[in-house]
Amino acid sequence: MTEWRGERQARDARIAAGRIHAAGKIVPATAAVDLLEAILRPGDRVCLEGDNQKQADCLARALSACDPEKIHDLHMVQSGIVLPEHLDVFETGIARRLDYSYSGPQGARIARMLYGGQIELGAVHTYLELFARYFVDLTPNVALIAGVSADRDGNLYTGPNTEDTPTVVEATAFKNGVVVAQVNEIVETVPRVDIPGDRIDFVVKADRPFYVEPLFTRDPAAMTETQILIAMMAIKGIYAEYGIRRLNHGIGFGTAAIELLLPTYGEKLGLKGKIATHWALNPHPTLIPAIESGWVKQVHCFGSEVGMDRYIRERPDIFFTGADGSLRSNRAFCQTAGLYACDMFIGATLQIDLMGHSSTITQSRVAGFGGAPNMGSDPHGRRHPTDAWMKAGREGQIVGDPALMRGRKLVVQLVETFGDKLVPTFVETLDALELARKIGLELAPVMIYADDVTHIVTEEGIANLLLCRDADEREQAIRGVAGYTEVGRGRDRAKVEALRARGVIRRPEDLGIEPLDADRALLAAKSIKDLVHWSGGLYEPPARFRNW
Amino acid sequence: MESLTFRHTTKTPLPGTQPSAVTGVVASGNLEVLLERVLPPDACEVAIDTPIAGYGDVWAAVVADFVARAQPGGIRISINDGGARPDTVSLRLLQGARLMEA
Amino acid sequence: MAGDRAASIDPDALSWYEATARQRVTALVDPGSFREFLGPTERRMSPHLPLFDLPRAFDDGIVIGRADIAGTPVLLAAQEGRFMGGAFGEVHGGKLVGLLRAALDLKPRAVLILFDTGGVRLQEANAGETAIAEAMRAIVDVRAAGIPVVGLIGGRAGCYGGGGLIAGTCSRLAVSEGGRISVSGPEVIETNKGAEEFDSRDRALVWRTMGGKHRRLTGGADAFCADTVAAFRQAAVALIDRAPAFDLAGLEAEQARLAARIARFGDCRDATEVWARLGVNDPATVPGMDTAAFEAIVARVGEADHDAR
Amino acid sequence: MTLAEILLGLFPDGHAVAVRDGLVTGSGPFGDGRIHVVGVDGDAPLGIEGALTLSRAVLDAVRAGDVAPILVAVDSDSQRMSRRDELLGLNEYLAHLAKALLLADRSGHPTIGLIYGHSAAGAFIATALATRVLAALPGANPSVMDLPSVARVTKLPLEKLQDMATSTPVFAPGLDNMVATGAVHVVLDPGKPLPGQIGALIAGMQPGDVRDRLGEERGGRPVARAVAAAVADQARLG
Repeated sequence: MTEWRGERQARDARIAAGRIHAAGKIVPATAAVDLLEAILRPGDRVCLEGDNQKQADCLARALSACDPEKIHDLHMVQSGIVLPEHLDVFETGIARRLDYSYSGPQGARIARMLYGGQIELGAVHTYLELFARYFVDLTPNVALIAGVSADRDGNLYTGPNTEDTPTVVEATAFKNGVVVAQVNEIVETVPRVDIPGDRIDFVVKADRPFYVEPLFTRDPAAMTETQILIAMMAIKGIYAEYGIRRLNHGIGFGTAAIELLLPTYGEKLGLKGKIATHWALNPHPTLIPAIESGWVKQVHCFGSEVGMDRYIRERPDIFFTGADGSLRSNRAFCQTAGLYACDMFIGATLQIDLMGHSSTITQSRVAGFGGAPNMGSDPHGRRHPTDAWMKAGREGQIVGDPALMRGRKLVVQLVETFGDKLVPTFVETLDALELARKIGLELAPVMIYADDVTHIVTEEGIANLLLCRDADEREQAIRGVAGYTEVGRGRDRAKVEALRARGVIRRPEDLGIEPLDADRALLAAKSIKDLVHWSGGLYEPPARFRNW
Repeated sequence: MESLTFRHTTKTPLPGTQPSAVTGVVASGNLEVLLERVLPPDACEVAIDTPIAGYGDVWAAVVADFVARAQPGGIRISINDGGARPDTVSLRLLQGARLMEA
Repeated sequence: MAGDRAASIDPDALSWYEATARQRVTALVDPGSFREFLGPTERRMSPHLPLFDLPRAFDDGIVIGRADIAGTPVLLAAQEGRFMGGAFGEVHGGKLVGLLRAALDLKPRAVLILFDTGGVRLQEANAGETAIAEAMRAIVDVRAAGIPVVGLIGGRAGCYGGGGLIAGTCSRLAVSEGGRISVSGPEVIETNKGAEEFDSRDRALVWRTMGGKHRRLTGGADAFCADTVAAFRQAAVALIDRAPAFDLAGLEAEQARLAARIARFGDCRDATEVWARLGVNDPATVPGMDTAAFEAIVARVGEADHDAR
Repeated sequence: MTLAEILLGLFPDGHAVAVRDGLVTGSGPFGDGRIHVVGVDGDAPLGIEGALTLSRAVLDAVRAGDVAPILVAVDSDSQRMSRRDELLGLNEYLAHLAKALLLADRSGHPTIGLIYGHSAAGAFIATALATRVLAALPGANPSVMDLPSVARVTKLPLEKLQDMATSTPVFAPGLDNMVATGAVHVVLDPGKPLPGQIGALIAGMQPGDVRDRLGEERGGRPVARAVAAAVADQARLG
C-alpha cells in the first residue's frame, strides 16, 4: 500500500524528540544544541536564516556546535552566507552541500573552501531563484529563523527586518518541515503577528539580540565630486529623459549621491513629481531629504536599515508598516516588485567587459548575486506599459513590426572608470570567467548580462546601448565612456565621435552639465548629521557613523 | 616616487592675468595642482611627482586631453600627486585653469 | 511643509569641516585682503618626506600670511588637515613659528591659528615636537606683548597631540561641533590601553569626550560655532575683542579653574555625567542639539565663560 | 644618573626636594640663593593631577618673587593616556604647566630643563621643552615614538628605518637626535660637579629661542630656522 504520510510522521517524530528540551514551544538558549541534535537528521536540507541583514546567529552558533557524529552531511539552502559559523559547519562535516545566493563578507573564505573541495556547491542563485526552488526542489526539512519576539504559542514578531522569513516558513511549515525561531525576547503579546504561531514549532530565547549589519548607510561625507558629476548626468540624461518614476537603486555611493541631489539639482531642473516617486528600496538614510522634500510617494522595502525605525514609524504614508507602526519588509515581494513593477534598476558593479557583461566577482572572492540580477534584468513576462518602458522599447527595437514591439526595462550601470587603488572598472575579460574555470563552475558568475544592460554612466559620459546597432558599435560605445582605462584608451576615436554625434554617447557638455559645477555643495546632506537634521531627529545612526 | 614631465605646444595662451593658482590637496586619492604663468604663450609644461609608479601612459593621455581642451599656453603646471585617479586629475587641472582665467 | 527646506539650502555656505585650509583662509578674511607668506610657488617643501617615498605639498600643509578681518589687520596660519593629517613637520612648524615671531615686529591686532592637526608628523617627529615647543614659547611672547592669539578648531583632523597643547596656550579658542581637542587620540589610547579603556570606533563616545560641545561646556573653548566659515569669522572677531592678558593673575585663575574641574568632575566616567553636574537637564540630548539650542544651554553654565587662560 | 644621584650632586649639603607619586617638587641651596626643582621621576606618565601639582609649584615660585632658577628634572613616560584625562581636558593642564614655566622665565627665573631618563610626547613638551635651556645627562632617552611603532605607522620595514635613522636625525628617537635638532642644548658631563655646569648654563643664557639655530648648526633640523626667518622677512616687506 502506498504510504502518503511518511513525511508527516517523520516530522511528528522530530517534534516529539525536540519537545524533551522544551517547555511547550519554548527552549532556553543553553538547550539549543540539544534541540537541534534532536530534530535534525543526517542529510537534511536546512535553511539557516541568513538574510541580507538579519541573522539567526544564536541558532548558527548552536548548529556549528552540534556533534558531527550525530549531525552531518546537511544540505544548506539559505540566501546569505554571512557569519563565520555558516562556513564552519562545512569544515566540521556537519554540512556538505550548499545552495545559496549571497556571501558578501565571507566571499574570500567561500572561494577558498570551494577551491579546496570542502563545499559541494549546488548553485549560486539570485534571491528569487532560490526562493522559487524552496517550493520545487530545495524545500527545507528544517528552518532555523530569527525574529524580535514571540509569545508562548509561537506567534512571531520579526521586527522591521521581516526579510526572507515568511518565504522560508511558508516553504518549510507547509511541507512537513520543522521550524525553529530564535527571538530576542518571549512576550505575553507580540506587537504584531508576522508569522502565525501554528507555523512555528520551537522558540529559542537567544542569549543576545540577533545581529543586523547597517548595509545601506552611505555617509554623505565620503561622496566625491566625481560621484556627484555622475549622479548629475544620470538625473538629467536618464531619469528626466525617460521620466523614470518607478525604480530601484543599488547600494553604492553613486546612487546615494542621486538620492541626495534630488531635492537640490533635481528641484532646479523642475523634476519633482516627474521622476523617482515610487520605489522598491531598502530604507536608505540618504533618501530622507528627498522624502522630506516631498519627492517620494511610496517605498516598499526588502529589509530595513539600522537606525531608521523611528523615522519609518513617523512616515507611514511613505513606507509599508504594520498596525503596530513598525516597518514590514519582505524580500520576496520586494524583489518581485523590483523585477516587474519598476521601470529602472540603477546600480554599480566592479567590472564591465567590452560587451557590457558585468560582475562583482574578483579572482579571490565569490560574493554571490543577491538581488541585483533580478532587478537588473528585463522581465519578458511584463505586460503593462509605461512611458519609460515604451520609450526604451522603441529605442531598442532594431527590426520587426512596431505594432508588436514590447517595452524595455532600463538597466543602468553607474560606475567610475577606476575603482579603489586605481583598479580599472572596464576590462577585456571578466575575472569571473577565470574564477569559474578555477573552481569548476558550470556557469560563469555574471551579475548582469550584456543583453540586459541598457545604459552605462561614467564620469566621462553616458553610453546608451539600446541605440547600438551591432557588436562593434556596442564595444566602441563602452570604450567611449571608459575614461583612461586601457579599454578606454583603446577606443577608435572617429567611431566614438560618430556615436556621440548620434547621441549614443553623451558627454557632460552634451547634457548641458559643466563638470566643474559638480560640487559637494549640491548635496542635500553633506554628513550623517545633516540626515539626522532632515529627519527631525528621528533617524538614529549607529555610533560608527557619527561625528558628534 | 616617480617624476614625469610633459611638454606641449598650444594654439593659444590661456586667457586671464592671474600669475599663479593652486587647487586640490595632497591626500590619498587626491592631488595638488600648482599653475604658474611663466612660460612663452604657446608653451605648456606639466611636471608630476607621484608615489605610484607605472602610470606614465595614463598621465600622458590625461595631460594631452587637458592641453587640447584648455589650451593652457604660457602655463607651467606642477603636480604633487597623492595617488589620484585620472578623472580626479582631469577635474583638478580644469579647476586650476579656471582659477587662472579668473 | 515638505519641500520648504530644500529651498533654504545655500550652496554658498561653506562648511568649515569640508573646506580646505586655503578655502577657509580666503573666506574667513575680508575679500582680497590675504597676502600669503612662503606661498606654494616658493616650493618650501619638506626635505624629509622623499626619504619615506611620500608625496610632498608645496606649502607643507600650512598656509600663513596677513589679512584684514572686519577691517583690522591680523596674521593667520591655517593647517591643512588632509595633508599628512595636518601634522607638524619641520617646514610646517617653522612657518608657524616664523609667523608668531613676526607678530612681535608687526604688532597685528591678533594672530589667528586655524588648527587642523593630528599632532607631530612621525617622519619628522623630532623637528615637529621641537617646533611645537617653539610655537608655544612664541605664543606666550606674543600674548605678553598684548596681541591676542585666537585658535579656530573645526577641521576633520581635529586638534590633537602637540596641537592640543598649542591650543591650550592660546588666548581664546572657537570650536564647532565637529572640532575635537585632545592630547592622545582615541586610537592611541585604545592601542596602548585597550578597547575597554577607549573604544575608538564608538564615534559618539569620541565626540562626547573630546568634541566641541564638551569643550565649550567645560570652558575648554570660549565660543561655539555652527560649521560655517561665516560663523567662525564672527566668533574670531568677537574673541579678539575679549582676549585675556597673559600674566600671573591669569595663570593663577587658570590654576584655580583647572583644580576646581578635577574636584567637581574628577569621578565622572562619561561626559554626560559632567554635563549633568553642570546643570544640563537632559544631558543625553546635548549631542543632538542644534547650535541655537546648545548656545542656550551654554548660557546657563557658569564654567563655560572665563578669563582664566 | 638617578634622581637621587642628581640631587646629591646638586645639593651636597642637603635639600628640600620631595618625590611623591613620581612628581618632583621642592628646592635646595644654590649659589648665593636657592634653586627650585620640579619634575617627573621614574618614567611616570604625566596626567591632569600631576601637571597641576607641578604648575602650582612653579606659580608659587613666581609669586615668591625671588627670581631663583627653576630646574625641571625629567624622567617621564608620555602624557597619561586615558579616557578620564582627555575627558577632563588634559591639553589644558599640560599647556597650563608649560605656560607657568614660560611665565616664570619671562618673570626673571632662569628655567633649566634636565632630562636624565625617558620622556615623550605631551609630557616632554609640557616640561623639559618649556624651559629656556634644556640639558641632558648621558643615557637620557627622549623620544616621540619608538622605531617599531614608527615602522607600524609608516608601513616601512624596521631595518630600513634603523638604517635611515643613522643618517636622518629628524625622525629617530634618542638623545643624539634630539641634540641634533636643537631641542636639547647641551649634554652634561656626569663626571664633573653639576652645580658648576648648571650655573654655567644659567650664566650663558641667551635671549630668544635659539633652538632652531642650534638645529641648523648641528644639521638635525636643516631648514626650520631659514623658513622662520624667511617668514619674518616676507612679513616685514608685507
